[in-house]
Amino acid sequence: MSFVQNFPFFSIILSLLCTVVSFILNGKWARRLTLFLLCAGTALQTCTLLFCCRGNIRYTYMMGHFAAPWGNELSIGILEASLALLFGVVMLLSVLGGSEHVATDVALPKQHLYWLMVDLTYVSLLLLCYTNDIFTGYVFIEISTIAACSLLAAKEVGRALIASVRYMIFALIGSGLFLIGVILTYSITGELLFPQLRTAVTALWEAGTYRFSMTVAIGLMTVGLSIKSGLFPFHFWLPDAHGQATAATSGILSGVIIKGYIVLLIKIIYQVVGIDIFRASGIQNILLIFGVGGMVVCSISAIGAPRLKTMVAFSSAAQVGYIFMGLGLGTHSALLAVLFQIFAHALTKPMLFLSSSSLMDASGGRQDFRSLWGAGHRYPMAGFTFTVGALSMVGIPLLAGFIPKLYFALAAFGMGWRTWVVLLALTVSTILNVMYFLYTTILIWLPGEERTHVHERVRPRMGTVCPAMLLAGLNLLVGIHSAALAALFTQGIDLFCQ
Amino acid sequence: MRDKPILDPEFSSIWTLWKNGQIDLTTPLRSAGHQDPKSVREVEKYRPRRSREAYSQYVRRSTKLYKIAATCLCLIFITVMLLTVANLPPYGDPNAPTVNEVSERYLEEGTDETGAVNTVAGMILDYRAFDTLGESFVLFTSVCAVAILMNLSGKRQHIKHTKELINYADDMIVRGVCRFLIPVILIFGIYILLNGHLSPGGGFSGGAVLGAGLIIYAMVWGEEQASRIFPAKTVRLVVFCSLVFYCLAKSYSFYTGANHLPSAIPMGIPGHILSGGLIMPLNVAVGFVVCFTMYSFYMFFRRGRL
Amino acid sequence: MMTAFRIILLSSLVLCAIGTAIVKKPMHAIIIYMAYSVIMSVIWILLESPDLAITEAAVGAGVTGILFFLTLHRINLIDKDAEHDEEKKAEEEADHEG
Amino acid sequence: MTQIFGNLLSNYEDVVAVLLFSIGFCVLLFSRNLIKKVGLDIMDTGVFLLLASRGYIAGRHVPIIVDGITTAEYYINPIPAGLVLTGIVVSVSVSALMLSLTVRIYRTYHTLDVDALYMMMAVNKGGKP
Repeated sequence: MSFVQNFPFFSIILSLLCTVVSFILNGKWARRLTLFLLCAGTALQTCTLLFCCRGNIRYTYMMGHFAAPWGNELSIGILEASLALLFGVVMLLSVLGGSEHVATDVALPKQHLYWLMVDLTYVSLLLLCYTNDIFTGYVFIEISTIAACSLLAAKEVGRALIASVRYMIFALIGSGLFLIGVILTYSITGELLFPQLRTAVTALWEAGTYRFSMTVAIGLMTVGLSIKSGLFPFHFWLPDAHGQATAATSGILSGVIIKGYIVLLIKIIYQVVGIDIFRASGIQNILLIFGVGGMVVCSISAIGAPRLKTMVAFSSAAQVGYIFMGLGLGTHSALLAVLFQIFAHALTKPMLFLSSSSLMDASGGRQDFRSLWGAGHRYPMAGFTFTVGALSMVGIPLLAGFIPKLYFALAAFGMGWRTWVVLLALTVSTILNVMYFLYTTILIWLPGEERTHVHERVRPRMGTVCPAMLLAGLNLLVGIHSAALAALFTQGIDLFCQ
Repeated sequence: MRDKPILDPEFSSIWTLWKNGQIDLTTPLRSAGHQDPKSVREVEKYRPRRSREAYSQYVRRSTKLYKIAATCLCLIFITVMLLTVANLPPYGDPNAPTVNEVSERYLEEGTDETGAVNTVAGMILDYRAFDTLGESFVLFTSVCAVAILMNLSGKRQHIKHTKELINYADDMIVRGVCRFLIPVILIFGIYILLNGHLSPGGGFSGGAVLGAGLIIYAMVWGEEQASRIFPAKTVRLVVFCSLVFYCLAKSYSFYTGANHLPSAIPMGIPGHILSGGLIMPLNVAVGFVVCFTMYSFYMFFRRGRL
Repeated sequence: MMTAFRIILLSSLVLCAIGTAIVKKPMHAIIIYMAYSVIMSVIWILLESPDLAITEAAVGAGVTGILFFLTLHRINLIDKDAEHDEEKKAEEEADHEG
Repeated sequence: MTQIFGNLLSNYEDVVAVLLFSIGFCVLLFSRNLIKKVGLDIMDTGVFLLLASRGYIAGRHVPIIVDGITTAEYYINPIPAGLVLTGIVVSVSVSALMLSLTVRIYRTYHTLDVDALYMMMAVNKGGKP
């Protein structure tokens, strides 16, 4: 066993220890510790990813002295490592960019707890990527729910509190349903680890016994995770939760946390249930329909949104719709598109939230569209990053947001009625995206300072601007070098879906 | 037409503007240099988008719709779940799918492999120890979350709890009963904690019992007295040390397990109090965490700080 | 005999749950919920899981109940607090600024 | 149909668990009072009862090895008990968090009515952040 194979485990234990140490530090040092942890985690995930790529392997890591059906395990492969790497990088950049807002939004004696929650979010995301055990998945879902809720409530203004209550209720219903799904699966198979579950589920499905319970169990797990990730009919909590938080929290919530649940869902679909049984159970088509519905309905809500951050948050719900549409297609090329969508959205949304907060600062702390008029001239750097993000979300070539749209369209061909649904949804959703994102972009660059009450230019704050710029750079990089990334994902998918 | 502004400030939503054709991008080019003093004044004025009355009517209507939808949802859910239950293995069946090689090994070889007579303790602290580590961190997360929410900072510190209802410590019956009861509860908790690998119980149950004992103490003799015995610093330090010990001990056994190294921890003779390898120290650590978590919940809810 | 006992316990469990759901006053709902937890811990014993019985008795009936009571107590205190109007104003201002 | 009813009767413990979960679910959906979110705990205990009853085997004993009997046929399945233990602890943490949110909201808005809270949030939509 190579020493590098231990690295995911090291990053998990390191983040748990950092969490505990932050508990007795003050806010300043807790922030430094969080930044150190995220950097170290990124380095460790990079090594793991390189190791897996070089050897083209996917391995399981025993947590303890007992092998698969008896003890806990991690499963580590190219997809898992690259997603964990992405989450770490995005969290690092949004935390860096948002820390000035954290300093003003969170009360000083509680800042160390805020950073502690960021550490806990990171460890739960790592576990959601790496877990090979369905019950460990449940425990860390709960950790990420509690941590996300307190990141949101840490702003301590009334609206953030109401938003977090709403978030909490929906998230807890979601995890309750997920837990029932886990229990039903356990009671008809008797296993908790993914590979054993896969064998048992396949055998049961072929034998035809308990088929109804199996379908209900899969359905409950899917519904639970989709409530938590804000799929269309259950997205009511999402705009408020993402729109009310401080900038770093918004970036983390919509950039990575909802993706964490989606990653777990992907693992369940492909490694526990198996895509064939998932298709046969009929849940796939429902996911496709709700995904398409989300793309259209949430975009329309975004157009009607009265405030900038709410609009960006509704756009997150619409982008989650794309991901579920890809899962509803269920082919390998659709999974590739889903991965690209996760990457593109995770790299774009924190940038949009960071630059929205900066634009708000340049508009006297208000975020209605009237006040934002010409904000780009008052804060050119933020205006630039917002423009890049908006163009990427709309799907302009050369930027990351274009790639998943292309792959979704490619994946949709030859799927019968699904082809038309997907192509139509992509077209409609792109047009709607243009309607809100491009108009907002034009609005912030319009001349005519006489229309607002704020006239001074804002001195750019490097702490916020540089991370947003870095995210924009990464966005461009993904958009230009998508072929390399596609090769990596294809290699990973081949290992993942064996 | 010439003086028409690009954006009519009456509207805040771009959609309305776009719908009514009020976005005219050529205006700034044509009217460059012009200033419309009226629009500045209108911008200064803030107007809510919808009035409260109209909105409450809308809410009332959608509440009705929501109730109908929720009733349907509940009925469908109950029906589906009952059908599912009818399609499960029979209750109490010895041949159920859950009785497989996993539980067999836990029962038959658990005592030799983990050193614990209580199979449940052996399972949660050795076989599936990682879940339990996560579980302790759920408690830790939630106590930190409660600290964020309930800790009164700044001006809010001056909330007065003037009207305390009863001073329990003055009541002879309460005081007498508690003098007798609290030591019993604490000793019972410690017993459960230390015998977790031999008899029912363990870190979580014992910690919860101990925490309940501390809460009763704090209720009767007041928070000030309780926090004199357990100052905030001590509580924080104990939780910190227990969690660090838990993390390090478990990561040692995870690391040696994954790399197929022998573990240097002696198992002891099953059934003796000093047996079970790491299980007893881990139970104690978990017990401390749970106990002080419960106690801190109480203190935060009671007076907003530890 | 045992089955009958079991069924009595389970039906009272359901009754308690319904009671918690339909009772108007929060205080009554919490008291019924604590009874519910006690019944639950007896059921754990019948299901041969004494570990769970101890935990449920200490956590469900004890700590959770106390937390609910404390919440109600806090809410009453907030209502009674003479200064609350001023603080409300201050908080609302803070909310509008934030 | 008769078979379904027969199965339901024999799985009475699971039926009760499902009923408890549904009651909790209904409380969450219908009650407007934040304190009534005690439904959440009922929902959780329903789930735990389902899990524990799945692990129960009629006529077998507590999984604590006594008198050197190590045959698996003598004891019930220990796994559900361990999982439920985790679940109970998660449930109490979550309710503590919910309750502290409730207290904070009451301190700010002086109401526990969910609809009123959402309305307050929605009416103020507009310019201010």
